[in-house]
Amino acid sequence: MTHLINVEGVSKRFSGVQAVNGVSFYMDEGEILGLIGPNGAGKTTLFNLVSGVIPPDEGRVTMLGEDITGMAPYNVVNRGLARTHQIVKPLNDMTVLENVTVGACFGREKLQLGKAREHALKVLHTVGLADRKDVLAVHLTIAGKKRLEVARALAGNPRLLLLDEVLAGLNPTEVAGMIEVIRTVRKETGIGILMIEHLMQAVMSLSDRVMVLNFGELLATGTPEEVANHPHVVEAYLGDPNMAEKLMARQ
Amino acid sequence: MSETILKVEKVEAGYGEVQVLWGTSLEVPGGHLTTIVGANGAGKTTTLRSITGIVKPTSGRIIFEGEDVTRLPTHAKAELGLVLVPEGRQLFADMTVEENLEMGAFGARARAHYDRNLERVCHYFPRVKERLQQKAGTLSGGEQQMVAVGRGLMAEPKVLMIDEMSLGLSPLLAQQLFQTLKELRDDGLTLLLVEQNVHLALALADYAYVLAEGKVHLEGPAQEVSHNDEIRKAYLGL
Amino acid sequence: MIGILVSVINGLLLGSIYGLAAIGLTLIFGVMKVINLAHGAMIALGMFALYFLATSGGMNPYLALPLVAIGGFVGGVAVYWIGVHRVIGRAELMSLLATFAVSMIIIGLGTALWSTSPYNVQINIPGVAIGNYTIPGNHLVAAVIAILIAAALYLFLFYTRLGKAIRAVASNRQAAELMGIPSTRVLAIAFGIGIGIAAVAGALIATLFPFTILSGGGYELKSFVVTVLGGLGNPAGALLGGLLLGFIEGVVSPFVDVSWTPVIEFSLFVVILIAFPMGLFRVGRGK
Amino acid sequence: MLKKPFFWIMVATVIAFVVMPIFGGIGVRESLFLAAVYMILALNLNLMIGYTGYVNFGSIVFFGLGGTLGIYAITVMGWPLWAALIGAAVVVALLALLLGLGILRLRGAYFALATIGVVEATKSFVSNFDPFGGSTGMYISFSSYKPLGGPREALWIVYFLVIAVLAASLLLGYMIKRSRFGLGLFAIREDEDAAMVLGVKAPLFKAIIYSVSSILPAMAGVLFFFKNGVIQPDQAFELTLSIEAIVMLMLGGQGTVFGAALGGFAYEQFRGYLLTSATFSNFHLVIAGALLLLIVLFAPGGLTGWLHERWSLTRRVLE
Amino acid sequence: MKKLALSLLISASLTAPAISYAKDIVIGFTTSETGKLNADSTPQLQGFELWRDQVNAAGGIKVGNDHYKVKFVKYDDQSTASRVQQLYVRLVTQDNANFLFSPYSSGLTATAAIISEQYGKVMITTGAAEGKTYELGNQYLFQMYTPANLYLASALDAVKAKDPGAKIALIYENGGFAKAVAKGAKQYAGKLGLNVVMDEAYDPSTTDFSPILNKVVTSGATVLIGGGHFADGSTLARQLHEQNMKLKMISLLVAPDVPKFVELGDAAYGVSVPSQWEPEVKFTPDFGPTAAQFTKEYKARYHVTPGYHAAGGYASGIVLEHAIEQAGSLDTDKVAAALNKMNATTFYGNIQFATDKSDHGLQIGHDMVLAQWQKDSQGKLGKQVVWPAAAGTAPLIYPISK
Repeated sequence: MTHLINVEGVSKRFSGVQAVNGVSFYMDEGEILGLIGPNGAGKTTLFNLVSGVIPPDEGRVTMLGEDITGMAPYNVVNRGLARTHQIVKPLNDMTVLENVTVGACFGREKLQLGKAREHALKVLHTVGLADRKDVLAVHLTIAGKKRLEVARALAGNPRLLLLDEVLAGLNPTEVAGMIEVIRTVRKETGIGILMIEHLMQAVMSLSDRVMVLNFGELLATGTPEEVANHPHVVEAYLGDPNMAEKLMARQ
Repeated sequence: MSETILKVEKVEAGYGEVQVLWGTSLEVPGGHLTTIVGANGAGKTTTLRSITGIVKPTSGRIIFEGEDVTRLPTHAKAELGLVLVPEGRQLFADMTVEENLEMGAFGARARAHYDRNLERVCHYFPRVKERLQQKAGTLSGGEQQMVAVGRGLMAEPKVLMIDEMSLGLSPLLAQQLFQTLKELRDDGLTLLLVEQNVHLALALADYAYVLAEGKVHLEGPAQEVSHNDEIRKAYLGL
Repeated sequence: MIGILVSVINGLLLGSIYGLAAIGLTLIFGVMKVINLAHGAMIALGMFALYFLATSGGMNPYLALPLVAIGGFVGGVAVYWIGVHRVIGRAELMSLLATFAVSMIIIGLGTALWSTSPYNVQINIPGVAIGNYTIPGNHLVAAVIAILIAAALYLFLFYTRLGKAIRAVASNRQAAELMGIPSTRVLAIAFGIGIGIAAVAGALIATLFPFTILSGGGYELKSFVVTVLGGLGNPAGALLGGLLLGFIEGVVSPFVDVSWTPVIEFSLFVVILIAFPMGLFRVGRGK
Repeated sequence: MLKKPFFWIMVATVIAFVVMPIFGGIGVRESLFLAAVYMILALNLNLMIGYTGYVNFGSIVFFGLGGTLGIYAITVMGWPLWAALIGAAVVVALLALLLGLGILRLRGAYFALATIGVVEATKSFVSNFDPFGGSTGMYISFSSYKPLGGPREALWIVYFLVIAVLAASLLLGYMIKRSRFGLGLFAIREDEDAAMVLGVKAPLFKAIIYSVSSILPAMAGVLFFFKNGVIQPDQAFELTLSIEAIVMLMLGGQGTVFGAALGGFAYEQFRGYLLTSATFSNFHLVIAGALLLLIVLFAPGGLTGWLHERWSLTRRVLE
Repeated sequence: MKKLALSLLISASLTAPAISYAKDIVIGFTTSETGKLNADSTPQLQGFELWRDQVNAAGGIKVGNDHYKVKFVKYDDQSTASRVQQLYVRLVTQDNANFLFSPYSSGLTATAAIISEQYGKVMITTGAAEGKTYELGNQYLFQMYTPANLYLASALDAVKAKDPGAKIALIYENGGFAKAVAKGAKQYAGKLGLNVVMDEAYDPSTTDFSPILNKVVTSGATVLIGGGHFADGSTLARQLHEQNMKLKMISLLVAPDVPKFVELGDAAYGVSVPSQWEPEVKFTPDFGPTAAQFTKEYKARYHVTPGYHAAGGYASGIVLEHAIEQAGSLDTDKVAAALNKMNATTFYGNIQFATDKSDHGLQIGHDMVLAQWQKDSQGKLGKQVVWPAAAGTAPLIYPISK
């Protein structure tokens, strides 16, 4: 069966550090896959490998059967894979609408400028930024910039959306808003969403499946429940509740 | 509780037009280990940056040993003994470990105790001692973190602030480093810790602040905080 | 055959001076990511400083070099505070234009004061004869001094507290500040040192060739080439880059018309920049 | 486009350039000729610096190479002026495209340095290349002006052609800014990595804009040196003029068509005034340098940026 | 600043004579007050100014019954061509110049020349030897210098006479003027049957000549001729000395004629220069001062011995003055006609302009001399005219003995 995306054994080393080590997974359309793991576990690197920002040392990435391994990011985008950045990258000196129009113009559908602008407006409504469309991106709050990241990625009508910590740093109201956005997107477009997230509540409630990365390796994959109760996951990521006691005991 | 050495009073700060801290206040007692916990983006790192002056507070005051140091440049605060081990280690990658330690002791006060402090660092971190002549950039993540803490110690700190020490370290290494921090505290050093590994941080700390949306949400003895279910829920999502 | 050998020796001698001139540029870039377009003007000022010390002041030109260096340092610190400090960390266009503006001001003043006619510093040192060829004595002395200064800088950067502080600021300004290093002052000092070296390089060049206020421009361009050969921001690489450039000039010139040398040099420059943006040498840097 | 006020501002500018010398006389024409050439350089450089964020220190190479090739076509191959204009523009654009694919892999200061290298390499190559007259350059016989009605009439024709190139530069800058392509360029300027992740084919876009930004300066080069009567490599590839073009852009404000045009015009007038003024002529370089320093340190947005800060309306009107 | 003070002083001293002028004659030109040609351009400007002040002090130029005061309008061309045309047009249209002088250097003059043609103004060109400009069909250009292709003729004549078997190295700046000179010299050497063993240009920005000098040694050349302008020429001479080159003759363009050349000391000794004019030449002028008078007055004012750039500047003035007086009018065509007819001797030598359509305005009357830096009995360096031998003030030292 051809998956929306199929990642087979990708690895990447950075000057001696094995950032990602032989990771394999797949996703199908309409699925939300959560990616969790401690800071420095290689989640963002994995995103970069999949989205073509950096080529993997080993392994293969196919999208709907087509090999996109090591393809330039813009070509990956053209095939329908869009992403956001953990550290937001707004096009600062351009308005919110222009930012999103870029996504619409150069995404999978390559809309002409006029159409792209219309589409961008629609997406801005979806993410709740429509009233700020003429504001320069640099002037948005952090929450606004996160929404902008999502909007830009969505504007290209992707088949697969990679969300890198879009909830981090948002206050509870904003988190709720963003979760709503993600739900809407899935319902309306039925695309696949791969999301890196620390906020467990959100991950657990949104994801169909969750995978856990630790030290560049896949630690576990499964339903949210399975993962949350997986002992290794608890130790590596959620933290070993007993470790503190162990620490105290040693002295 | 012993005498307060560092006081943060209603500090507001941020980056450009984005305000992160909305009137954060906290107190660091001398000779104790204080920790700040909270979600990503809650303003923990920004608090440390405001204290050290990397971020200039737009209002509020930083009081260190009774003096208002809010407007002092970062390096002057380091000279006074307000030393931060920054997130991501930030070593001088092209310089040797020894040179990194030497740079830690740049200030006149620190230089006076150079030999003693070097010995201390080597004592706490035998691994660092083995690597003195190696380029800092070539060390492993754990070793780099040791050098970063060691470099901070070289500065003869009165308050040593450490930002996200366990980031990207294996649980075992993290544990070892925390053990070292505990020893340092027991030797009388004042520590202020920002940590994602809440369990460890709270287990180790004497006093804890929980930060959310740029404000202190809750504070209290670490033990109490760590047993507060509300905190567990808000921070861990469990 | 001897001709080629002599040509190469000549090239290497001059190359050491290219290297010294480039060290000032690359040091400044390495520490504060500023490409100093006033570099040539500073070299030219060094030439004139030597001229006035040696000719009007009656000093031995070589003994005047320390004074030129000190003058260059002071001038460099002043230029830093006037023109460079505010553009540190901003888009590179800003620092390029700020330093270019400084260059315009210096060249303009220099032209008004000294016109653009050549000046000469007379030095009589017997040369070394190799067959029918002679290697001029002042070239030998200048090359030795250039290498000594480069070595002194190396020792300074690697074995003194201030030197290490400069490297620390270059490596990570914020961390340096956190360790109590007054980074702004260190930047000003590093800029001053860079300019001081440029001025001394200018002064050494003045002992070799007649010069005008515009003469620095050519050495600025050569410094760019050298810097790229040695790796932008890498002072140790700059000396090697300079020697390599001198070597290339020396090796190439017997075989093609010398007017083609710049074509070769600058084409090489562009190609190396594209192929090896970090330079050809990895000396003195980590990893 | 016809509804936009800025379009009509451009039309009015061009009309003014056409009409003013007809009434003002030849002196006015000469002053406007150089101003127009500077404006062309600044406007096209703006496509690289203002739109794409790549600091091209060597934009003069297009001007010089265009001039060299065009004058070669006219004097050696006997082409008429119009053919030389087109021929030079096409060849320069192709060369720029190839070169762009190479050097635009570099970013920031590295790119800026590479463009300086390109100017110097080209200059010394042309100086040694005998078919182009080597360092002696190429001289245009008065007979070459005959087809245009003699040297005197030729000057008017050349002037109007330069204005046409200026008009084209204004229009090009405006249309690119309003286009999908331009949007992609702006995205590259703001954050190239983000732009690529949004689907902008950055390497291609950059090479294309580098090439496009070479066409009109190449034509201006042909016209300038055709009028000049002689082309010599050290005049044609003057690095200083390249840097001055950046200064013009800074003066007017980068990123806007209006700023580039205004900067080119204002700079020419200002330098011309300093140069011919009895009081300042000795220190014109110093004064120009000091002014530049002040702009960089205190008004990096240039004149347009200054206007925008005060009246947000100008942001909408002045593109 | 010094310049400013000097000119104030001069203008103050010149206000004295109370001659009433009917009108001004305006002569416009640009000069390289800044940029790389400044050193070469300045003596030429001084020549112009000396002439102007003398003419005005003597009552101005007489046209019919009117006396006209000479007025200069000059601008800085920054040694670059970009503004030359604009400035010359301004001179013609806004400053109402009646006549034009050229800028310094062949390149800038070629650029300016086109304006003289387009606006129908007579332009006396000086400091611009390149010949091509005169083949383009100009009507109003008149060249004061012997054209570039003949620059080194006297030097080669001297070699031919002294040492026909000499091996000659032709080493020159890769620039318009020097290249034209070298091309002409090579042809002329061929005609004389001399042996040119090396022919190579160097980049104008060259400061280190050792690569090329090593090649000269390798080639076995005994005579070196070439050079370019002052900066490169003086550097070349200095390195020839420092590298202890054993050459029998060194002849360089321009540089050795500039008074500052003496600063090179021993490096200057024996170096010869093809010169448009030397203070020692003895022509009997049809009009204007003698060489001795000119030299004396120039020295009194500028405290240096004039070289040929200065003389060329001054001569441009008296030639124009003479033509205007002959024409009895300021009308361009009448003055041009007077210049076309001119065949006269001045302190600067014979002056005659080609009148053919193909090379109108080219200087055909003037001959160059060869001057050499020699030491007098006290060992003091000075320039002597050494060729043609008949006009010489001293014999050519050949080979140079150091």
